Amino acid sequence: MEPILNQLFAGVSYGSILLLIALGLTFTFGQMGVINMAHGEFIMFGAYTTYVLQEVLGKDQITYAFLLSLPIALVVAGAMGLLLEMTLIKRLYGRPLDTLLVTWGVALVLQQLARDIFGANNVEVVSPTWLEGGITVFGIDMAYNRLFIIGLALAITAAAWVVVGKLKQGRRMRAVMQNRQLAGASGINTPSVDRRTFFLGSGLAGVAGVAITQLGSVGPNLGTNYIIDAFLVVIVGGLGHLRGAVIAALALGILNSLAEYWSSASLGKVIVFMAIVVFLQFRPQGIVASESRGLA
Amino acid sequence: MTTFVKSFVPSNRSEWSSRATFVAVAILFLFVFPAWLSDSRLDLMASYVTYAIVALGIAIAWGNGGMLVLGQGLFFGLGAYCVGMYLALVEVGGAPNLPQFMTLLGSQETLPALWEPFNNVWFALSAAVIVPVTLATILGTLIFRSRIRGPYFAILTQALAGAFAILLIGNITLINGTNGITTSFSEIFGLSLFEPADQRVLYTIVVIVLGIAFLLSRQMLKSRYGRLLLAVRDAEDRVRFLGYSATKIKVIAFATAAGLAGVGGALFVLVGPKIISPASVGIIPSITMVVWVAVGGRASLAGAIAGAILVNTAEFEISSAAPEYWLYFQGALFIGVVAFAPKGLAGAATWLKEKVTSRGSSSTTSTSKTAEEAA
Amino acid sequence: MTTEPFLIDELLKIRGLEVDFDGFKAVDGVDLDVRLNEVHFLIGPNGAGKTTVIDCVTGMTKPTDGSILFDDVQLRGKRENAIVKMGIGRTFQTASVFEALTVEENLDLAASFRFSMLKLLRQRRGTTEAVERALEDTGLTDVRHKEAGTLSHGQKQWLEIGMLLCQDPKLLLLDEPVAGMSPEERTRTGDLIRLTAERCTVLCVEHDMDFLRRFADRVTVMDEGKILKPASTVAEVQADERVQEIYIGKGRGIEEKAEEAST
Amino acid sequence: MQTLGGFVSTREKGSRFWLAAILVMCLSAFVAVGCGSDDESSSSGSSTSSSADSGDTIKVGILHSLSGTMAISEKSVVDAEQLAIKEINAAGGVLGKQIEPVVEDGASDWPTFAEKAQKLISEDKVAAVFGCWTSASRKAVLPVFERNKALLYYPVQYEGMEASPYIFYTGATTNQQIIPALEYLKEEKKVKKLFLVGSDYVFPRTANKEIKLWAKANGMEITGEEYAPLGSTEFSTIVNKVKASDSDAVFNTLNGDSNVAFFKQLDGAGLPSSKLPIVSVSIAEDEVRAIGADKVEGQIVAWNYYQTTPGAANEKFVKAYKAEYGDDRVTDDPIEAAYVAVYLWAEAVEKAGTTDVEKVKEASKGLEFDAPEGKVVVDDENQHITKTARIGVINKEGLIDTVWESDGPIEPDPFLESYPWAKGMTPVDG
Repeated sequence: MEPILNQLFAGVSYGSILLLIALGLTFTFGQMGVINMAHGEFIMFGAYTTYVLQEVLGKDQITYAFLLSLPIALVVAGAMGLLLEMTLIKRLYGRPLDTLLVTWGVALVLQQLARDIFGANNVEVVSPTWLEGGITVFGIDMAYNRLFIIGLALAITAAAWVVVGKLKQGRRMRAVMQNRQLAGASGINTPSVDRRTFFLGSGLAGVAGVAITQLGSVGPNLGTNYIIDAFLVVIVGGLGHLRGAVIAALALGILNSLAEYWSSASLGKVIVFMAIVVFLQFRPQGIVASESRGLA
Repeated sequence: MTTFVKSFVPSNRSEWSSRATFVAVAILFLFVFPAWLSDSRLDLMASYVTYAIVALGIAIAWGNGGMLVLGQGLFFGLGAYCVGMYLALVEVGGAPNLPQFMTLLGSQETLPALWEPFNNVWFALSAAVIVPVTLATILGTLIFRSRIRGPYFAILTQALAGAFAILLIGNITLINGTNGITTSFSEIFGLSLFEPADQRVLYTIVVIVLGIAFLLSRQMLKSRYGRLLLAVRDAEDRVRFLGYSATKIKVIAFATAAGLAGVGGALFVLVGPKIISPASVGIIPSITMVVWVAVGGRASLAGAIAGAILVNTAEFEISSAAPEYWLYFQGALFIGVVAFAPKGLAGAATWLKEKVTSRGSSSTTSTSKTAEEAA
Repeated sequence: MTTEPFLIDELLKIRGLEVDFDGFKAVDGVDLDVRLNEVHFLIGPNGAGKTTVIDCVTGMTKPTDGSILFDDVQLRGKRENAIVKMGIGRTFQTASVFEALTVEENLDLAASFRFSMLKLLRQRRGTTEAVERALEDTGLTDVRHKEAGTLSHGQKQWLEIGMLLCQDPKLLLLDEPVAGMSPEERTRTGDLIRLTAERCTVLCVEHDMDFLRRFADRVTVMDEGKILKPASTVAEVQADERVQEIYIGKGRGIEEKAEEAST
Repeated sequence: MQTLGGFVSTREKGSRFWLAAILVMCLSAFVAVGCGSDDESSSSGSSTSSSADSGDTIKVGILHSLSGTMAISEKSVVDAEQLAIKEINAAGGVLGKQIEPVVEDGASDWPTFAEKAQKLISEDKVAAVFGCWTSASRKAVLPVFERNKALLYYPVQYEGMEASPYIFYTGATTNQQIIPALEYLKEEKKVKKLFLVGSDYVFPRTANKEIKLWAKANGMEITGEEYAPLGSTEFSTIVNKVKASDSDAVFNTLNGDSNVAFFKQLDGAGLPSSKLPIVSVSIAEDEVRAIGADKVEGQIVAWNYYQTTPGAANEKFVKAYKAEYGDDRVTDDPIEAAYVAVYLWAEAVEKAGTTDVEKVKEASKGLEFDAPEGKVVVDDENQHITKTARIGVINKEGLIDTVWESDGPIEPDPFLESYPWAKGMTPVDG
């Protein structure tokens, strides 16, 4: 039983990473119909933000550097997203497939940029001491860094829910998502809403990047490892639905770790993919059905 | 006899120019390149030609059918592995013998059942086409029937290619994992893959296969089916409410693209680096294949061919001259073409042509435009 | 009204139709009869569920309950293309034609809808009689080689109707065919519908009362997913107080429109 | 077939043209190929090395991944090779000529490696190529070098079971690295139960196959064998399995990025190196720099060279490397092996008096060189070099201290022919 419980915890933990990444995608992909393949590179730059701060503040201020990097990464990645939106994506609304390809080109450039700035080698991000180690509850080993990420995912999901559900900004976002022309006609400044949404969605990727520094290495290829899984979360969850994204992220995370446990890491991924294809046979619109007309 | 001769005289100007272009390009590939390029460069060109066959399929599915196929590496890989397995068996002298890596990595004493039929060249060659087509038909039916399209379809195909690469890597004792299948010496139909003279014959075969694939694809796009495919791309519901099965139409294009990718893959292991490994089938190579077609002009068959060959040539040259800049270049190329010149090279060619023959009668230019773009 | 003494063939018979979008009843227990060879109008304010009824008939939306009989055959559960092959054609609110293809190619594809895949893969040579007739009927002969994307809004609507005429349908469902048209275009569209009605039955969803007066044989009024007034003559409908009320009393609020657009 | 039917049956005028065009093209093309092939084939065979030293300089190729996932590891190796070339040139070059490196990018893509190898040989006419890191890239270029009778110097430890006549292997084969590490675990650490973790590719698979055979013969129990996809950073499942297995030690053949994630996550699960020793064969000083020394302090690694290896040759090498590329850079085993490779080739060329491949091969037999790792000798038969096995422990500064050393250099035995337990490896000669 213990191994299974441990696997469940691993699944929840992996799911919460996916959720952190997918949240940003839920905004940009779900609400704006923009397939941003450079989302993974925003994650990467979020992670490098932590590294830079740690180098600037010095190794004895690790906790500061780490906590400070959460908001700063949000701004850094958000600004990059904003720039991308204003220069390229703006021109491509209504051409979702082209956005996908263009942002992939952007991703290539950003990867090489990271390589040129920070070197091809991975860089070292030191964890704050309070995130090292872990506790064992009912035989489940829970590492502090994983607990932290789960908590962060929860907090950010809650914040996103408040923003989208309760605030004026969120209502505007939903209005634009449902009917761009109508929202524009009824006095909403749609380009401005687009920019803000994109800023937020990309910024969340940066925050996810900060979290990921606690698990693995920080290098130019960091983002590519997660991006496809995160897109699958958004697809399975349903277009632009927070609830769907949460359920899908956890489900995929848990399925992934259980499949890995009973088969092997490689086969696990294949099993998960097959499960997704089968699932979409029954619910092509995702876990949470969307009434808005899908992307063509 | 005169009618027979007459049948070679084209009926209109656009037909004239497309035939003349075809003959000119055929001469370029079949006579100029072999005379001009060194053995190794010609062998390399042969591998670009196999890429061009893959690109044709992408132009059909994506450019004309609106299905962004981001997982063509899967079908390319299936075709390539089918023939690769045959070549690996030839190298060790036929069926009961095990390819080298099996004894090195695994503990099999006998050839796995999966490998057994690939001892036959005809089986291997036909499987290289039939397996991708069948898989694409099944997957396509499942995906299109549940109305998964647009970016959803694109990301699913991408994940598919990723999963396939992982599966190959994971099955190391069966299919040699990351290393993939390479041969140091092998032959097919008595043609050695490593003798320059035989390589030239293989090059010619590959070019001719491309020519046939091009003509068949062209025919397909010019038919009513081709129009229907454009119709599905632009207004799928309308097609469905005209009484057609949009699923069927899309599956045929998807399966055709898969088949062409399979053919390309099957030929790919015979020429150029003569290696097939997961590195050639995963997510990144699959997107790269779309880059070729985007650069060439997504809806244009001729553009797809030109794109595949030019992008690969450019990659080879630029990455030699300045490896650190190739990624920047590739990224910029992609951004520039997709965002600002979605018609790619083909669009540029049409524009140029219209500039030159600016006084064509307006009605014929508009009708022939889509047909030309398709060709 | 279901028991009329003199039986006129009811081509389309809808009973107890119900559509539920996640708890929202877009169509709630609708009965509707369309008689052979009539021009039947379905009217009602925005969000009344008119288009949803058409969507159900053509298989685009799956009803939660009820039956749809066409020529005494149950349509529920059939695929869209099978329904078309039974002889039901439809247009969309915004004209849906193949913009990258020429007018002629548009019509030709519509006319070839019974071809096998093998036949479709052959190259097209010349045009069929049905296509020529549709070109004539819709008055698009002059622009036959133009790409459909370059046509005016009205021409696109006519092309779409022309495409359906090529298919020789028994029942034609038109979804707001004159929305956004100039008065002259409306007249031409009306004439086209009249011409169409000589060959098949027409069910038309429309807002425009003036247009309805001129061309309708019978009218059914819907409101909030229910039948407000079953099939009646134009005069009866115009005299009905409730109908006047929903048309004058209810403002076309922006929220409702947004809701409709997003469903 | 459907399209074919449609194509052929159309009686449209045009199709006859296309059919005829194809037929004519086919025929004439084959005729042309048939005529052209005779003179082509004769000229292409053995002309590779003749022009390598005909000018004022001697060209050599450097073929590593400068982009893609493997660039992380391979860039430092390129630096080492460039350094060696610079030093040799400063000392007068070889045969009185300057060495001119031609650098090509393999882009972490195996077909690209093969293409670029072919280009270096047939177009740049290089005298030798220094290159490759992964086994897959080496396997991809191997036929190219054998076919063209050209030379490759391969600088990385690998899984063995290979001895191409046209490759010199300056990294360790398994009996110079893995077997000593296992013996160290058995003798010094008294390990009874060993867990195997590796990236899912050829080196870990082959290494683990050997380890399992060795364990069987030496009474050690293998408690688990897990592989992660290359580049994977999610290890919770494997960490759980390691934990559940109750092993004494882990033998780690993970590659690159994955190590960082694996160690961080092991640490998080309460398995620091003090509790569970991990022997790694793919982590050198360069990787430690990226992982963070505190994460791996006290971990055991097995190599043939460390930056701290004593000796004048090494002091000189480390000093030169840091002077060239910066004080924060470190040297490690593959870097040193790449550096040695260039010197071995240069010495052999001097000895042979020519860059002709066959003569260089002949001159290399038994060639000795005073390398930073100590004196190495090129094996007559398998073209590997002798190497001293060194087990090290990672220290606070991220450098590695040697804690155990083999008695002198070990003879390379890529096919493990001198080990009775290794019969199951059934070597196949290539």
